Amino acid sequence: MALIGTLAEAVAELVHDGDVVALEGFTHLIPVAAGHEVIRQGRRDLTLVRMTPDIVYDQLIGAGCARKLVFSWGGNPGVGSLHRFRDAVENGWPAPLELEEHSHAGMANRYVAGASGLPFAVLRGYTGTDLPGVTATIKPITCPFTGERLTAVPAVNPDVSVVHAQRADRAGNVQLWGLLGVQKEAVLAAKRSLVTVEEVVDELAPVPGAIVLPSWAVTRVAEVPGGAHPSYAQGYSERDNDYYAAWDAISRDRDRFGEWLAGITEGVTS
Amino acid sequence: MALIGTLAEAVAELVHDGDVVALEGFTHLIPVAAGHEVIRQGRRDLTLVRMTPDIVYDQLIGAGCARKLVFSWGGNPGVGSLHRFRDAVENGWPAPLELEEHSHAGMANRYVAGASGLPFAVLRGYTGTDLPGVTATIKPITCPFTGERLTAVPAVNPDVSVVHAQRADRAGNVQLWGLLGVQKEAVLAAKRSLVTVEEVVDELAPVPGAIVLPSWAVTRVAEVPGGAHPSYAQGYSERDNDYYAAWDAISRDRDRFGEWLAGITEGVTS
Amino acid sequence: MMSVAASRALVGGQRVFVGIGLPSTAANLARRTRAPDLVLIYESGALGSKPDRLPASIGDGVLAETADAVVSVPEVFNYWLQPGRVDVGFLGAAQLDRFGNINTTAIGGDYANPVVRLPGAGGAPEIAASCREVFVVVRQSRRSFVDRVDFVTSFGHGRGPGEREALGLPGRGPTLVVTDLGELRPDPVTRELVLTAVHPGVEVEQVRAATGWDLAVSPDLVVNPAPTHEELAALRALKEASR
Amino acid sequence: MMSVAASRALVGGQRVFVGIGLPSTAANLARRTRAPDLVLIYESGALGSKPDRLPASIGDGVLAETADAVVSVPEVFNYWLQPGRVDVGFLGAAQLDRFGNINTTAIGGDYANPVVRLPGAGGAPEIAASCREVFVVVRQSRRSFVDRVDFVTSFGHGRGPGEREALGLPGRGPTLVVTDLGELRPDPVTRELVLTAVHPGVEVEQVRAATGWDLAVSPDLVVNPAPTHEELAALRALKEASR
Repeated sequence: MALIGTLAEAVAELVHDGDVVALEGFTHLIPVAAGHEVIRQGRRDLTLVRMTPDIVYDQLIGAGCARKLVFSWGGNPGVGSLHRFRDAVENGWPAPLELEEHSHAGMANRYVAGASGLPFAVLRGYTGTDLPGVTATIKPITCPFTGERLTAVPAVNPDVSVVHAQRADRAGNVQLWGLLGVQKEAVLAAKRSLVTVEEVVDELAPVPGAIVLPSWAVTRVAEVPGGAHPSYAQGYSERDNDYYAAWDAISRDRDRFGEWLAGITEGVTS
Repeated sequence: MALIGTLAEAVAELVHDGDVVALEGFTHLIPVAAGHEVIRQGRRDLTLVRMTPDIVYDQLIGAGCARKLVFSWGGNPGVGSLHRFRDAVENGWPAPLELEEHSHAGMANRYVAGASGLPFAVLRGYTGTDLPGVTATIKPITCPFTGERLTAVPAVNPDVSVVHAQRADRAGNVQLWGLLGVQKEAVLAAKRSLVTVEEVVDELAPVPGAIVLPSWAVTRVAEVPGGAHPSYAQGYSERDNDYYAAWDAISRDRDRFGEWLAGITEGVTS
Repeated sequence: MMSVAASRALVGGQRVFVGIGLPSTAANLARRTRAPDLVLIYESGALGSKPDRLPASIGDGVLAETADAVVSVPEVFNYWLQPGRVDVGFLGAAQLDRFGNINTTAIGGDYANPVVRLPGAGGAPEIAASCREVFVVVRQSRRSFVDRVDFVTSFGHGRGPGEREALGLPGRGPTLVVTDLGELRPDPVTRELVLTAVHPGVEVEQVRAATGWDLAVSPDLVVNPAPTHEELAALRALKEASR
Repeated sequence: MMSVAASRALVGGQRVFVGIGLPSTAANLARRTRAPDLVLIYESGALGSKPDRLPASIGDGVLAETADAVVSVPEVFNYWLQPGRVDVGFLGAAQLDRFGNINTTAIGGDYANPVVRLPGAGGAPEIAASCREVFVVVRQSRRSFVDRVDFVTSFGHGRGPGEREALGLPGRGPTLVVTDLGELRPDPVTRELVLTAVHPGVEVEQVRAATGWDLAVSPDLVVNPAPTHEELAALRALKEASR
């Protein structure tokens, strides 16, 4: 059964130096507040996993939390580059960043395999591209019935997955709706999981399009209203497009980023 | 875009002698009326696919429509045996029935592979059982990353899949809810598909737990209220448990079955 | 008595993968009596169902209506059963052997020409493989309790110790068999099923006579307590609500 | 003009897998003008979205709220893209070569130490493989239009004819490249991109100067008609609703 507590407790208990950590949320419901708490607690040497590393991963990378990034698309959606990510890859600042690079289809299937208790997944993917040449976790596999050659990718099983959802009940059952991304798979693939929610309610009234993660499939729940900002939680908040645009200037400059980081670690800004 | 028309037209157009035909619905939403129409139109040499062949497959088998059965559990749920199925297997009456026998996990994954455009699926399954010895479509496969041995099953891609749903709109978008079974996978795995629905409505009001099959993923829709009887359509009808119990006596006896069959082909009973 | 005894094996908070019939009766009875936090999982895709009556089938509407979550059949097998998220798998059997292997496929003759064709595997092979442990509920007779099943539909302990481990099966396999006469458990060393309990009024010889192999009896054999008033009342209430 | 030209390539009823930015603008413009039955599919899991404004990202809430169905990200790739259910994949590019191969990974240096690190693959490699055909929308310059991309993120026509077939790729690959200057299509025989249209007021020499290889010009070169009042009004309305 999921324990309900504070974000700080949950991150302290679940996220350790050197862990493989996935924060998921496909543009919608990104667990940004939890990412900031990881920065605040000064975690190091993390292998960060995420299909679409965007602002919160730019922040984690710039803050020096990450040793490695496993991903399929790293950018500021609708704006441009992630400059802290680029600075790490292009200049090794603040630390070199090892990359394990996939496509969306490959990453999604890696989570599916992880959630399914399988060591690998099969897809039609990467054919003809240069990705298999730079990523060791892409291999060919042959269909035992037709002889056809396809692609295999290994399961991803994070030490801890973090997602944001609209609601949980007091027993720790989690409900989310709108664009679902790969959140269910990320939670089920992980050894431990944390779900931040907009609110904890007495009862989860059914919502069209909603899925429920049973309490016994989640390790910890923390109530963090607005915990997805600058992304959004359908039914609770709107995407803060201005923040995404403003991040570009902060991210471009190491000093300005340093000021932002000082604010975060002192708990002033978000 | 799905064509909306009568059940008789749809079956005549979509189901041909010799086809691989799947009627799916996991206890809930079984497309029984469509099965009766296949009997009425006298189709022969069908390879019938279904995870849980129950009364409607007993009827199709007894009527001599089937050459082969691909399945994972064949019984009268909560009652006992399917006697027409047993008569075909044990005595070759009215015709011998070839079996391709799987487990639920295997069949479900065969549909998933079919829906995904993959030639096979991987699972942890069948280990230690006698099933791989009697079923050619179960083979070992080795993980290219860990060397672990798992099980592969080939995709199932029916010529036509038939399912029952609660509603469609006038554009042919289909909405179903409650126990979802493997219906989405069965429709997406098939070359052609028929969805019988309780009603065609102007607009599909959202329902918690509902999924929608877009019109362009369905070949034909037919309005058949009560088309799942004696199974049920959540929100429309209750399961007719008495019918399941009564089927036992009809099914046990070739003559009584013959009377039932005459009623069906004359369009008198259902 | 069989469903009462089976219900007693379930403890609060366990996740139980429930087949229809006796397993469902026992699991629902347990949830109504000593294990209200039991999580019932049905292969039809209902996770955490809380039916107020006995479902007539694993696809009964009451399962979806009272569930914490309803998922597709592929998902229940792939995301919930296969990774080992379920504590107890609750299975029936047409034929069971001294090592807890289960046959629900065919009896007599050979596979292509059986004397009796049974329903087949359903979810059982993977339930028996992936749940942490398996409870089997089955009526005991010389015909159903055999030295060796005609067909291994679901793997128990094979022909003895080490076989599950060699096959890489994650779960512990059948750890308890509840019958209308008593309870059997695998010997920790040989993995052979041994009589560990009899229901009130049942003699050991009666059980041995209903067993198709030379049944060993545990030195710690117990006589099960009779169903309590509470158990009988809860069972009656469940059955009446199902009319 | 680029989004107007791209929108004209879409015809009614087609299923279009839409990336964000220019492809989304073009697809939404087409749906508002000559192809109202266009089915827009976003990799965020929205099938059949009918946004009334330009989504700010592929995960914009308006996509889910107006969709026929919302599915998970694994499902959109596995059940909807991979089996070839999508007619047109609409992609952008940072670098594009004479055979329509796309680079969105890294420019200059080598992979481990690039001069410019780009966002990466996203959904593009499988969109380029599985859609029946692919339209690329990209601003044209000597820097972006190169003889050979530094990194093949998404496979176009390789180094010429027969390569897609040899790799077993089901789709036809890039059949149209729309730029701010005109349109390029692969030569049916050599698969090399050839200039087939220029936008009004653009000279062929201007396009050749913005191309990093010796660009061939189709004998059937056309000058695209200027955007109509209807197109411009629809584009303005979309953009205004997005403020």
